[in-house]
Amino acid sequence: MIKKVLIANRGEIAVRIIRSCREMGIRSVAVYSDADRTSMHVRYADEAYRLGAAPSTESYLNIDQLIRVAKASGVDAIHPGYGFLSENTDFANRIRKEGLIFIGPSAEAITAMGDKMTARNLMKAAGVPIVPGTDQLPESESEVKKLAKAIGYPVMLKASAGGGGKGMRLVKSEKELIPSLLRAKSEARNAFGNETVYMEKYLLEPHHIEFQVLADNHGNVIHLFERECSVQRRHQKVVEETPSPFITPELRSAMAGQAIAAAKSVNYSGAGTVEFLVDKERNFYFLEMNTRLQVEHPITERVTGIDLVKAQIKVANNEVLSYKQEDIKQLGHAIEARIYAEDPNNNFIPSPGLVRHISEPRGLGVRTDGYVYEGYEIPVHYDPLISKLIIWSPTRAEAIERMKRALFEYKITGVKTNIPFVQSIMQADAFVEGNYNTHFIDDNIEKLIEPADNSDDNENIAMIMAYLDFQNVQNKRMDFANSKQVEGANWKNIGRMFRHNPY
Amino acid sequence: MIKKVLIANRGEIAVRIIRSCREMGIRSVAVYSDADRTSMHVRYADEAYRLGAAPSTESYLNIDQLIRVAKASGVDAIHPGYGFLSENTDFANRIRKEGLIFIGPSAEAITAMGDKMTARNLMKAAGVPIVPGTDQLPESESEVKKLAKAIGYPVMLKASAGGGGKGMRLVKSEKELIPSLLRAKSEARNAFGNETVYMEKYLLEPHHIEFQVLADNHGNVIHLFERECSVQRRHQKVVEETPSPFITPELRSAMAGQAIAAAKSVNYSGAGTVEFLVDKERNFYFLEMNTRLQVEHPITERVTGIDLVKAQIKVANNEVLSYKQEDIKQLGHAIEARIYAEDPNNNFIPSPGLVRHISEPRGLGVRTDGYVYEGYEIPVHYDPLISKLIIWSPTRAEAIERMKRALFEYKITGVKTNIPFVQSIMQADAFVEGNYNTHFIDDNIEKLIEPADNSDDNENIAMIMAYLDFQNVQNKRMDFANSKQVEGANWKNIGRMFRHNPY
Amino acid sequence: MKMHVKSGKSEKAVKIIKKDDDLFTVSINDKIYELDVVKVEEGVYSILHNGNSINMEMISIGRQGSYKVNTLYKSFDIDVVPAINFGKGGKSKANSHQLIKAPMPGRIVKIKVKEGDKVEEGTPLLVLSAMKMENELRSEGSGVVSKISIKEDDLVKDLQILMDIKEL
Amino acid sequence: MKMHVKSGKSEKAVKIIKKDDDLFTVSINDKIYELDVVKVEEGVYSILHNGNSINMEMISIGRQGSYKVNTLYKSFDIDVVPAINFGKGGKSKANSHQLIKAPMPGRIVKIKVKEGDKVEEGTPLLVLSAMKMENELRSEGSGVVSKISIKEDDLVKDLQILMDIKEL
Repeated sequence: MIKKVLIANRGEIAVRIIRSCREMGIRSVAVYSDADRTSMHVRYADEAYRLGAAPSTESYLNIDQLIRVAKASGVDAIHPGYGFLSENTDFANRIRKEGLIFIGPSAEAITAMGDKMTARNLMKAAGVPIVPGTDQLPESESEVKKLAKAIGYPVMLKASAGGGGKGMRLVKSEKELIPSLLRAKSEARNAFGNETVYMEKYLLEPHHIEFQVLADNHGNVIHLFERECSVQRRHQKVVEETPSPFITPELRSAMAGQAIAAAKSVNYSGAGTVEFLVDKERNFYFLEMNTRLQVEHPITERVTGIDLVKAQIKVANNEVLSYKQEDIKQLGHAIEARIYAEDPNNNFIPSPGLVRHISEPRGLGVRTDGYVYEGYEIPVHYDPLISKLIIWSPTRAEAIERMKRALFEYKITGVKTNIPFVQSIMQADAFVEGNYNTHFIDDNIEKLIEPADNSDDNENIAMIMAYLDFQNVQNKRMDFANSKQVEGANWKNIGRMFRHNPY
Repeated sequence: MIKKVLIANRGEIAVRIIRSCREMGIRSVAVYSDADRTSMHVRYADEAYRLGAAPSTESYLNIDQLIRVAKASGVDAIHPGYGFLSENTDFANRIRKEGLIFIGPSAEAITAMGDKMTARNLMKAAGVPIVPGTDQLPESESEVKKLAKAIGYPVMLKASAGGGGKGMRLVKSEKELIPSLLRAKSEARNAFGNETVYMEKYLLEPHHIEFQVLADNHGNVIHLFERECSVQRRHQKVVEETPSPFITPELRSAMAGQAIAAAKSVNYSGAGTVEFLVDKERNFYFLEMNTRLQVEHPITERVTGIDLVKAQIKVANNEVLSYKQEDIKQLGHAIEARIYAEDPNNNFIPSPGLVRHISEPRGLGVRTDGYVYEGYEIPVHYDPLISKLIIWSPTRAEAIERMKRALFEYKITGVKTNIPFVQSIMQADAFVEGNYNTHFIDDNIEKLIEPADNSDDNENIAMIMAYLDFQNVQNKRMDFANSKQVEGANWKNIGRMFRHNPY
Repeated sequence: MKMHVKSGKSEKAVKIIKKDDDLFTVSINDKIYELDVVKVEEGVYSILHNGNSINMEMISIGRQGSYKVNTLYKSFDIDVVPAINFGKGGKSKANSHQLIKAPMPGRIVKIKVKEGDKVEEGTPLLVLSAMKMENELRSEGSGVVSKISIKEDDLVKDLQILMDIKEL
Repeated sequence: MKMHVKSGKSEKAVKIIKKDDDLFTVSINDKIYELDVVKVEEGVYSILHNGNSINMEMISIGRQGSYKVNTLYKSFDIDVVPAINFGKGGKSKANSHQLIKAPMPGRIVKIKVKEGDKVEEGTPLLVLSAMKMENELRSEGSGVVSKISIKEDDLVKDLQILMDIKEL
């Protein structure tokens, strides 16, 4: 039985994992880099230990140091979260070698799913549909041309060891093929030390739809339905929802079956996600399997009622899944918006820095999973994801209205965020109609980043307010400025400006 | 169709109602007393207008002024919330006379349920079980004694126009009967101008269990299951949950049927609550019907998925209920804790004042409905309820664990709150076992207000921290104190204390 | 100046032995603590002690050196005092006064005595109302009402002095 | 002193006509506003205008009189300036400098020039990284690098001056 867990991560996911540990009576151990001593996961955990300097390589990616802390603090298990070492075979192996529990699948499953071509071949063998394409490309240029012609243009070149778009090339016609191939190989060699490249059909108007699976160590595998993740910008998801407004019940059931087959093919254990591409004719193809908790797991939790982190821990405890497939229901509709510290009006550049003021949305059907607080300085070193806003309602239409209401309530100042951008997405016709694919953001980018209409009045009032505040400071009427710090402030004075008339 | 609503209330319920209006695209009008200009409902509404001075009689109870604002701002409808004028027949009548929509039942239903004896007689006629008792007591003392004997001691004397415990007397034996009767009559006369008193059997170990009903103007009445409200202190509810851990499926079904019968007997329309007492043998008796939204309505929303405020507005729009009884499911378990600004360690005296710091719990299965914010001064004039923490989980056991986790996260400083008291309730055996009745708090009060065990270390560290802070102030090392206000604070300095060594 | 710290009835000597950036080595009486202390929000500190993550919220009340310190489920009332007071403890009782203080913020509903009135133990002095709850304050001893600092309908703060009763 | 207020390209004259407690009557150019203004949180104001409830968050940036004002979905960059500047508008261009500022807070990954180097339009100057995203900053004109204010691995703030390029 796991009694104490080290969370080898930071940010919202570390806080989220500690929450479930706390509910299970499991003691939590946080780790932190020098940039994170004041971070919420350190404050929220039962114990916290320093890893090293701010760069991830010296802290959250430092396996030796993580193991040292795990041993010293006497944990039974390590939860890797997502990102960082969550899909690192060496880490999983090392943890097990040290006699600790890795909360995740076997190292073999991680390895198999980590290499794209290996995974494709495994899926082919398991009868899971894959995007039509090739194995490792032959040396002969004419052979390559022949293969491309057979698949039909446009085609995608992909590095087998790839990730993050590196070593990927879209090829629209035969004359681009060989130059693109050479560049793809060179990129792959430089990025991954492995120039193996293969070719896939390029799908038209594809949807990114993934299935959550959950498997125990006793051969039971179930799925927890899908997540529609087609609202993406540069392969980064922005909004996810479940159920998908695009797929039919028949398609859902077929895809779910294949997701389970994919998981079984690698003897999967724990929580995992099988990603598919679905084309406009609703043909679906295996894309990859993420062998860890997914950022967008909360929408699945909301429609099924299942706490996925607790489920992971129970599997790691070697327990048998406590639900059968027929117990899992997909109730109502959930949408997640990822809140990033970035500036949508300035090419989405990151916006780390000091959070001055924050008001979180609340009330019926609203969940936030965040980690920043007033006075917190979001470090430059890590991911710009600062919060996730998860909305539920019985219907999709009401969920969108609720999301808009929650975004209206969500105020963060000090750093720029994509909150207005998400608000635009919720108002875009294609999204409201549920008629969108992975090109949605690119196709609508101008409308989405255009600031909302505002009356002249608002600008005038903003100008007046700046003037009043300026006058107030000039006249040193600071009597209201520190109302929070003053003990026993006068009843009437709280919140009153210009109590002494400066004019 | 309602397009604009005035919310004749304040505090968390006003904010909660505005949220649903916003999701429906309905414009919201807040009203405020002089004590509430900075209150959240004013900030959150689309429009806000002053009513009058701080005392409720001059503001939230001022019907003329409310109607004036309603007319001037051009609303179609008024939502009364709970408390204040929500069960005031004159207000409901006046609104309708002015051609506006009152979001609530007919004035007749309010009146009928407002007088306890009238309601008893109505229920008797409708076949709804009532607590064994009498009609208006006769003048003859010997007749009264005979009636008491027939019911069996202990008995309760109750004022027909009663409320808030006034005009109520528990009588344990015949020798107390006549003196108690005289006092009850006198109290009733002074409090309500009506000395009508009746007698009821005093139930042993009673449970307070209520049913949510929802009725439209077209004869459809459904119930949304029960709420167990037996965790009370001086008739004030502290914790509510659904489903009740006490009642059986058969009892639930029988009580639900009677709740619907009660509502039908007054041609009820909108959302209402039928309260029952259930004795230890699981006999149940009609207690009263609340003809308005209930404080604890969110737990019903959570297990049924239905937004009750939206449902009220739709009924007021004359729509037919969009769900049938068989569509309503009670899924999982929800618990609400009321967070009061009060001091459990000092006889629960109210604790209004300045909120210095607040951290709300978040994450899976957690909802808060509150209205206070950092820097807000909770006024002395109104109710001490500042927030409601609503927890959901598939099981009751997990819901309790989640509630404990959420209470751990919930930090409010500046004013005292009952958060530690609720935490004690969640740890009390009787509550955890689901084996409690309305005497629970009284029976366990000493354990419940005893502060949790703390190590010596915590006290020592608190003392050290006070010393460090004091030294820091003495040495005028205030360089960290205003980190929030300083533009572009140094990366490394944020959150760092004693950057310049004062020793 | 050597300082002592009082929490309830316990009074202890605190000394900073070493300070290295955020890391404090502190003795409290004979016990030694190594604490990693950072201020994370206004009045909120994150403390690591032997790896244990502790959050403390500090509210400065009234005079300098008086604090309410909140930690998990528990709050401490703490005073930092000059060491010279060590051992003295109790309050000066030279002048026998009974200061009537507001037990909660609220509104004065009714004043039941006037200056110069003689009162006994239990004599009702005033009624204070907050949040729909009324509290009657009574005299704890006998004496003469020497000063009334409030009038009816006044809003008063927590612990505000309302009356002074000179004991006889 | 008479003051003007600039928001983007628009510059207007603001005058307080009347003030009655929280109620301000203010003219902005020829338009008159009656506003009920209270400060509710640090830097957050609640404003009632013809009954409409408006919330504005004000962040003072850099020099006094410069604000970022956030309201529903929109933010304004506002400067309060002496009226004497009215009409002048543009910046002084006496000295032809190109100041390279950080477009975001981040870490200097690489500096690609040194002081004294000649640069052209488009010459890469440095690489700034934040949150796993790298940004290459290039010169917008030709000149000589006259000053480099940062070194590699430095953390820099938003809008911090990184280099000065003297235009030729």
